[in-house]
Amino acid sequence: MSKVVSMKEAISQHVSDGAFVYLGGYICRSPSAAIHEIIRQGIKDLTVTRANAADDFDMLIGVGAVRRFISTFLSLGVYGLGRCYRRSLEKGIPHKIEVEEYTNLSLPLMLMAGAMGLPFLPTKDLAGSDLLKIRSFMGENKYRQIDSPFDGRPTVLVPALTPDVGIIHVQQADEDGNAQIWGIGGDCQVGAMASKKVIVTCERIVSRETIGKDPSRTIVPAFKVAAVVEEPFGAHPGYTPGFYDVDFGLGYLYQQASNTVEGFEAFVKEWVLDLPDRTAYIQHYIQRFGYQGFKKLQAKFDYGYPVSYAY
Amino acid sequence: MSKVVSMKEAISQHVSDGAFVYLGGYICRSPSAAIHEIIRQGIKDLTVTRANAADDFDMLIGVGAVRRFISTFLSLGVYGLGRCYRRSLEKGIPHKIEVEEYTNLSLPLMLMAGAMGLPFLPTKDLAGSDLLKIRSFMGENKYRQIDSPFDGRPTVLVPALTPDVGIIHVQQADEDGNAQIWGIGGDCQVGAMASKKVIVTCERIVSRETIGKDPSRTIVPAFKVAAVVEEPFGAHPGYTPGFYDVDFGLGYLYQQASNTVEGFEAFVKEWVLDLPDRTAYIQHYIQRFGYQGFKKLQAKFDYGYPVSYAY
Amino acid sequence: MSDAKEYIKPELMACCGAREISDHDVVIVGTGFPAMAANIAKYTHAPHATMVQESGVIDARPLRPALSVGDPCLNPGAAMIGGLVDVMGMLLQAGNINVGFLSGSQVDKFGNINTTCIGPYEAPKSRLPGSGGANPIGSLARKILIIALHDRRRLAEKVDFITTPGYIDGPGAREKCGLPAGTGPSVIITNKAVLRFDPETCEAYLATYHPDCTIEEIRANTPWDLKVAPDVHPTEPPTAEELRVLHEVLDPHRMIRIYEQRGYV
Amino acid sequence: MSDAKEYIKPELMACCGAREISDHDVVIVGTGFPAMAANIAKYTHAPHATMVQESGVIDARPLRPALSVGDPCLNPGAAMIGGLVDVMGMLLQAGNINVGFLSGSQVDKFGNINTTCIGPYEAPKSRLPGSGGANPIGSLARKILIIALHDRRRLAEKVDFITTPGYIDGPGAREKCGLPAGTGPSVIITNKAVLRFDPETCEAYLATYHPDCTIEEIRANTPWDLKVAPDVHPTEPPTAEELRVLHEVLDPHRMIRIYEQRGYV
Repeated sequence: MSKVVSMKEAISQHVSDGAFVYLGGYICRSPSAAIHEIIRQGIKDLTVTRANAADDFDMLIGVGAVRRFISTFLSLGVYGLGRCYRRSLEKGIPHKIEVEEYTNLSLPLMLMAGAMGLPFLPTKDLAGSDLLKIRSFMGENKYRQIDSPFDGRPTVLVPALTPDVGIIHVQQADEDGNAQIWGIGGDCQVGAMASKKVIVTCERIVSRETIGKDPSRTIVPAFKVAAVVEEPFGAHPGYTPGFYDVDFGLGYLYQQASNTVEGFEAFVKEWVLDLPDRTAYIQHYIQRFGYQGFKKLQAKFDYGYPVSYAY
Repeated sequence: MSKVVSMKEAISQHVSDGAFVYLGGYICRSPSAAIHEIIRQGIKDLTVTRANAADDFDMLIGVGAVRRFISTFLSLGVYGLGRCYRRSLEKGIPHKIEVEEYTNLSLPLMLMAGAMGLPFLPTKDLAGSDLLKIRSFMGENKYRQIDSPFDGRPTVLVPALTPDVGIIHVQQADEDGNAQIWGIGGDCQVGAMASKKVIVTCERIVSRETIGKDPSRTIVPAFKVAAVVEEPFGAHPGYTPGFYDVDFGLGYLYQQASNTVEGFEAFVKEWVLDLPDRTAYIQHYIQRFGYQGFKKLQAKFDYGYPVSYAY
Repeated sequence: MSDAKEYIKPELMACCGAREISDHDVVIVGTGFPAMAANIAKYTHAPHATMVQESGVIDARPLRPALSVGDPCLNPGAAMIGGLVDVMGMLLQAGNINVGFLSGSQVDKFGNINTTCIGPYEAPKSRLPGSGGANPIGSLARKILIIALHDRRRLAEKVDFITTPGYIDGPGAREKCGLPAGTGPSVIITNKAVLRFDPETCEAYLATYHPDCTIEEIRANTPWDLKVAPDVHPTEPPTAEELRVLHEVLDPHRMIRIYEQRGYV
Repeated sequence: MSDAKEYIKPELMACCGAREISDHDVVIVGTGFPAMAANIAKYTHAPHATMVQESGVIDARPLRPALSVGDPCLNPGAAMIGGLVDVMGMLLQAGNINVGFLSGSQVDKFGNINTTCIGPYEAPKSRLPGSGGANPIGSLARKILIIALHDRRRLAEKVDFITTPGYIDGPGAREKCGLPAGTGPSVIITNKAVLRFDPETCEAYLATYHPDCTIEEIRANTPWDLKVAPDVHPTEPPTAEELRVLHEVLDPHRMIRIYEQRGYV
């Protein structure tokens, strides 16, 4: 049963104002094209989460789409602090988002708990830090502390997260939504499986037969998936292993632009609002930086070996 | 740093009397050759675990190598109940093993807890069953029940398991122990990672470069691995995807033999004690069933496609 | 091709199972009966049902009948293969499994199932395999279908050991011990009848009797005072379409006959 | 090839880090300094050390310097790639990580680190990125190496916010709140000195001073009453072998000079 739709349809049908959204990626396979479409559609009041957020989250915060952020970290990597994130929290521009803060261990564990139907999980980090002293919109349920009934040790328990929708970008998926990745995983599988439904955006749609030739690569099964969008270069300016490199040049442009509110707004206008879809985005990229610049991003040829599942 | 040794060395150096041993596999990739070597070396008083134990565990119990079994299930599949297991528990032959019983959800979760350094995990099964009324050698620590501090619901907590040594059979590994699988996983990765050290037996040793061509297939990193044994057909009469089929014929012979103590002992003599290693085992197999019978087990040619991790 | 109206009891039972499956259901199947029932559903009214094996396999495309849930033939062509924590955790425990099949050496009137031991646990008359996936499936799948041989030994007033909880000791018991709301056994499909559970008492009652069986015979072979539904009626025989799928697509060699040898007549 | 005895401060600091790593250690590295330090160790006295990135990569073989822990160049050739729960859970939380590197906008005398905010949390003067992997690494790695700029703003009597606990408020505090025994910061490597922690007081003290620095200058730039080890002595300069590896193998273009621009002089 094909679930293939356009990005416009996927976002308008499955992401509503006020939704709790998991956005996959870790520089690797960020669903940038989906985030741009969320911005174009003017969706508001989102609760967003992922470990190690980057420029994509910064932009969502900058346009005012985010109300709440279950976070561990937000930065622009080599380009330093997230400018929109800072403006929001330091100056309330465009508004002050609410942040519930965890770590790159505890937050993935909370998504894993959600994915596995566990009500909560113990975590060995957080203890002794001021992260336990601050509680935001999750209140008392940010965490609970118990003495372990096994050995009496003080133990921090963190609750399961179950986002309304998870959006991930993967290398390939079939029309039904069976989604395959390789390379750096981040919290992509647990985040998607924790979500009530999943939007899969992918570099290429492949046949169910191709999926079946290597089923151990599948991270989300079709029945969890509500929409499939074929979106080549969908993670740019992030990267997708085997497809294209990270684009430090555009990252630098974003940092420079987002130093000021005006610069940020001009960047969003140029790269998001004035472009109807990712095809237009790529064309704009080629116009700005030349086909040579676009071509340079493409992955070199470096294939591995096939395996057999036969008996 | 090569850790490649013979099966004899791997077992004698890393499995001692009284050890707590995780044995991977789920019909798929059972470490049968390693188990035969444990029997040949006369190792005793083992505590063993895995979800869904089969003929391999039945044989270990039959020879008297097992003192304690953290279990979920033991059967011979299509050939019915495990005969040695029954004789042990019903008649104390050769002795009555101690069994701590869980399920195919809770036991893998306990191994996952061990693998992830979590002291315990909540599990949603077990509640309301008589499995909560029986406690064996783990006593009060078999499980604990609490009211969830988040929502007050009664919640069963099961403790982490951390075996002394995990033994897994995989498709391929490098000399240092980076181990790769594809196909049915069972509780192999969590069981191995929960263990303090790991013995990897494999169908083929490959170069570190080959591992690096597809690192998402690796389930155990080298630094966890104490020994690597190249042991083709090491899972027989179980199977290894891409290498050989399950051998129902030998499974039937085992069932027939193990109907009686005498038959079982003759089977163990013929297929384990009288054969010094797996090479002799395969040669004996070919002598008994013909090269044609051996050849029939080999997997058909049915390879998938390669992928690239390049940028 | 065999006569389209001819069928054996195990085929009828498999059809009874198939009819409990809805389109788009995710079904955790073992081998034999459950796999056959799920396949009948998939080839008739539930083409979008997804079959899952606890060993880690989702939407397998086996080219021969799988003889275990870890059978080699489940690997090539599957949509996804992980491990036990993926299927039992991410699928079952997280509430993604709609239908599970169970069977056991003993099944009692509350749908409790025993696969652990006959006789006392510490000194069993007969030691059985244990829970395996049964307990979590019975605890966490939305809808449980129980397959049983209908006699006074396999059915019980009370099982010797609750390996897998049905309604335990009656109304409210599942909720009280923390099992998820909206779960619990839905039906017991035997070789004589289909039993369902009274929402008031949680006791299994006679819903339909198979065409060659009588209510008296069924009550005589049931070790508790089996209530009979006011609208009790004969079990619907396999439809022509169900039989066509069974005989032409799924089981042309009628391998399902082995269940007759095991007493499913 | 440059003069084998010539080195800059960041190279000395990287060598100080390298010397804290033992052969066979599993080291969780980020980018820049930590990666350089771990690589120096691997190419000199610790050839069997394994480097790990929190994003999920084990034993990467990057062909260019990684600019983030999720950099594309970490994928091809790695020994294993999973995700955050694999590295932060199965490796770090399970006690498999021997050495972790941390840095922060503020580091205090107990080795507590702040990467959350300068000023009050609710109305920050400067909002920093947050914990990311820092808190779990500082909580759970066996040995923590802290890299810091040595001035009265980066070092603190008490950090504004404990993102990552060092010894918190002194002896016994880590154990009391449940952090694993045998963990905690081991050393603070600054651009002026190497500080270690007094097992009695858990306070950082001056262990060695870099060749061009004086004890007085270091104490003046430390915002707490810095104790001095009885056997205080100059930091061992990079050995010829360390410099050879740095200049010929790891960093022929001396990219490490960017740290000088950031004040590491």
